[in-house]
Amino acid sequence: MTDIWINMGPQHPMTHGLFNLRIRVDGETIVDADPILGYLHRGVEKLCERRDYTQIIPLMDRLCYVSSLTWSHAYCLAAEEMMGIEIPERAKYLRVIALELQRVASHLMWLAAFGPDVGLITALLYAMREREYFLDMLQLMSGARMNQNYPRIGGVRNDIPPEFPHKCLKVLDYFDGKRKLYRRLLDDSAIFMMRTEGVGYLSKEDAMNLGVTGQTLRGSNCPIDLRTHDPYEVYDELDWEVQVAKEGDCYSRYTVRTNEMWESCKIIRGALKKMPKGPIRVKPPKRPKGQAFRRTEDSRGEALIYIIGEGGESPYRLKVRSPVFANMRAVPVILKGHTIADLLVIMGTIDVCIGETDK
Amino acid sequence: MAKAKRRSPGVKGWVIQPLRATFRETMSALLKPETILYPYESKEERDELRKYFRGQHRIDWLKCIGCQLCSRVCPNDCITMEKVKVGEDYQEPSRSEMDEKKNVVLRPGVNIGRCLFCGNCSEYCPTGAWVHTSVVELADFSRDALVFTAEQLKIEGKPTKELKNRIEENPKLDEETCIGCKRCARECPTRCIVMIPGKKMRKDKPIENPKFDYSICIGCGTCAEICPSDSLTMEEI
Amino acid sequence: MKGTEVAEAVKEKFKDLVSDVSFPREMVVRLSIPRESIVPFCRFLRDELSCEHLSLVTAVDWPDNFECVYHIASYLEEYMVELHVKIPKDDPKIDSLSEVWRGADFPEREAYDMMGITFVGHPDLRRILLPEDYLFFPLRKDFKG
Amino acid sequence: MIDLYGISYGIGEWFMGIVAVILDFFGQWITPFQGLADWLMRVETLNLLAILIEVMIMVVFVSIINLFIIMWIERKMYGRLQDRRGIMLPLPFRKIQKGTGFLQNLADGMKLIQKENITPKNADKWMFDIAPAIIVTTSVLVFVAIPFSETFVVAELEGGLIFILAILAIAPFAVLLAGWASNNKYTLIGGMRGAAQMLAYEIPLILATVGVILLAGSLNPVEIVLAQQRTIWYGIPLILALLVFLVAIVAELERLPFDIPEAEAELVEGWLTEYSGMRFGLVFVAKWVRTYAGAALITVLFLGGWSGPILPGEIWFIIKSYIVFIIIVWTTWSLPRTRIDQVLNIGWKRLIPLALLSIVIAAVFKWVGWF
Repeated sequence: MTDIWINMGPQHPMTHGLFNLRIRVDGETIVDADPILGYLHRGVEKLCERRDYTQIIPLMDRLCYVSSLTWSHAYCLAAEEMMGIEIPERAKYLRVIALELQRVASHLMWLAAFGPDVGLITALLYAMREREYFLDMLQLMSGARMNQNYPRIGGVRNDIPPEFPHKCLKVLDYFDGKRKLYRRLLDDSAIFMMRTEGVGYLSKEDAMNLGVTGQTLRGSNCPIDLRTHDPYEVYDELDWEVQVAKEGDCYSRYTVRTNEMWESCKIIRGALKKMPKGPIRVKPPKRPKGQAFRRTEDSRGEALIYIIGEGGESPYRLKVRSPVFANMRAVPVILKGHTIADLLVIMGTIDVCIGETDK
Repeated sequence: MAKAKRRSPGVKGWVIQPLRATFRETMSALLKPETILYPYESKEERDELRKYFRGQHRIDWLKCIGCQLCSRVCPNDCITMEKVKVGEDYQEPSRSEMDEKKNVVLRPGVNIGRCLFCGNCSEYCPTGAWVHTSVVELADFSRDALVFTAEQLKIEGKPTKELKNRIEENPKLDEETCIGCKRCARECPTRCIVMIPGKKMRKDKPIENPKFDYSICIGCGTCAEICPSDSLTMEEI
Repeated sequence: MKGTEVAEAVKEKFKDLVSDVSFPREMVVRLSIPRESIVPFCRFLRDELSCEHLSLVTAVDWPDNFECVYHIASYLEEYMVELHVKIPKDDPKIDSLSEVWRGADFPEREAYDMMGITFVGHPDLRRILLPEDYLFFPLRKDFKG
Repeated sequence: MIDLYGISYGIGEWFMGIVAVILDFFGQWITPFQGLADWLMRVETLNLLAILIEVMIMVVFVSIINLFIIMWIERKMYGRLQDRRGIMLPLPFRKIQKGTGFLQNLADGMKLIQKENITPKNADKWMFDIAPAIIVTTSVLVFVAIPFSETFVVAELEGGLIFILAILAIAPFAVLLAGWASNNKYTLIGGMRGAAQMLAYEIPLILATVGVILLAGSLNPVEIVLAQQRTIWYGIPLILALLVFLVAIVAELERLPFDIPEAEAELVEGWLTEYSGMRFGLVFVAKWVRTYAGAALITVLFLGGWSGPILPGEIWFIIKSYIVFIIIVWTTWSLPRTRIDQVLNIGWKRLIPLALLSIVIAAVFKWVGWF
């Protein structure tokens, strides 16, 4: 068979979102790949130049609908840096709890998408079931299930209801109880290991040079988690560990992601225990001037928001660094030499979210 | 390629372990599946959570002062202010409404079709008139049915005198350009403006300048917007 | 290594080329260099100062010139360099960094797509988010819907 | 036990008797009708009629009653397996949408019939149309030789097992045909994969049955079951062959974990991508028929067919085959999908040696004289 180009997308079960991965195949082996992005481009950066600082927060939520809170938080963090304000201690803890709940929910959504990728539709239903409980907790916290609009420049929107800690711990206990299920269903399954082990190898040097971040980088034996590397909020005060795997294949990325969920549960428990009382919000200055950037560990990698204010109602320029956009550069490198069936597993472990990629 | 020593799934991993996992779930699901029959059944735990949900809005007409702040902070411009006629017991509307048409107040209506339920309206409301209910079943067959008028969103609670300036801005006067037209004092929803004679003279009479009572100003910016000579600017407290 | 030490190391090597040095945070150094020396400068950062990670390439449209802002991070030493490069409006060209960091590929394509800055030496400079036949550069300030 | 042939013959005789009486009545005036009536009542004619009725009963039983039951079992079961409720379509005109969902498959079929049958512009039209027909006919044809009991069988062939395996082996050709004729990259890859996989698994499938044939000393499925009744279910001594056969039949049926020809995540719907409407529905249904055929085959070869106490043989057969079917469904929804090269590895490198080993074991048993 001669080489043929196949369009995997924009409407294809492999693409979790709207993008087109053109692959050139020789038989079943991928020779070349070219991701074509932009089907979901909404011009977020341009929209930000027309909106005032408060109205950008719900807009940032919509960058990634699976992990929306991390994005609005990244924006708030950058804006606070630019305005030079320090938020109260309790707000920091609240943010950490919300962020970690969101991270677990996002990872569960990834697991739900990854299951069908390797052909296990049952995992989708199980992961979605667990995710509902975490969305419940986010709803209890902020009032909305998906686009929470919870962080504010200078704090958070509202305090948690009094029954929150109790209910949250209940959910975490429930989730811990399900750990065995996932281990049996995925980690202990020989076919799952066959599909993921040794597939999609990315070396540490390549990963760093390609600008890959997040779980993909940590799966390649590079223990960079911005929560400890460039600490924000109160992550350095809590007791948890950065998850790393050495091999750089799909199974490493899978283990990093799943272990991060349990680590996040640990962070939430610690934060609930240590959370002080006090105010949750300070007043941000109006019409700030200056420029700042902050990077945070998004659910998928390094999110960097670079914001320039020129003393107006709205920022002069706001730039979003999307982790998946950068990771997408590594896709052709990883894919080379693999088969079409491996493509799914590789794209699955990279955890594509087109909302943030196309901005 | 780096081949590390990993825990091998072994013979059990071929089918037994996954089958065990799913078997347990099947057994627990046989009697009580996780899913519910949505319109007929509901889960108690979820129902408890719904009281914190940011669903459809309701506006407490007795608390609302018609300041239009909600429509100003709304990211999607889905709030429109409507003039409605009300009874005597309503909190006083702004002076301009009182002068021209008796008992006419401004109350917000919401186009749910554009609303993104961000909650900015209830957050910035100076009197807490905006309330979120847990109603989420708002889908309809036509777009017109999604436009809720002020009357449809009306509830009547307790009136309040408490005002909070959540915008954290106050108007500031440039006396040089003020022409003393009194429009700001008329339009102010909280009546925090009184007109006092200023320094500048016109036809041997002092021009009346606005004086602000910042303790009850809510920073809505109506005065700055309405000013014909642009002599009012909103400044941070 | 702190931001100040990085600034000293850079100044020692590039002397007058480095200007506007400031430190927004302890571990962050902000500086600007002329656009001709971008590639040797970045190669120095990568090889000598262990800046393995190019995080972001931003193009900013200032009233009288364009500006490219590079956020470069070091994984080993935990510091970041924010590099400002001014580009004149009538000749929006700059050397591409894709040979220093392969990860610069996509952000540079995006900067070209949105702001119309040509990256000389880029292996595959096409539009990335917008359609191939799009006529405008939408993030420029003179672009009106 | 139900004597399928006897019943069919009885129905035919009764029906033809009525016809013959009527013809005889008219024969008073039109003499040739008397000869026709005589011909109709002859044994040969009645035999032919009985066979036709037999086939019809089998088709109705297998492809309507049985099919609906197994589809319902599968969909309901994997619903519960995934912590869902599964299909819930109620009987028509019920107000509350809560029921067992037994008619859901019928509703789906009716929906598919209403859909347009789209043929791609550049497809090879004849082959494109013929491929589903081949798959459906071969799937139903398997049941000609499968005995539900000693007498409930359409054709008791001496080489029945060979016939079944041969019929099952036609499907890869149709899959390749469908994939190629659709003129689509996904279907082409799917068809190629399907052909490669089915060829690979045909061999262990046949080799696994050799042990059974050795022990039973016959290729006739009825004889095989009778031999098992005399000695022991062959699933017990030939457990290895049973496992190989189970794995091979799952691969043959294109079910997870071996559903790579139509891996929906990578190849959209594999070789089925271009099919729509009832053509798709037929192929879809044929897969269930084939799955049931696989379960029935395992029952016949390894689980003693219709043998069992108290209940009639047909009931036992159906119970056993449903249990096998449930096990297949259970594995289907608990395992991830394998890759094409791994599938072929398992087929060629693992299953064939194991199948050969099982033949050796069977030969030893035979040699020792236990069977």
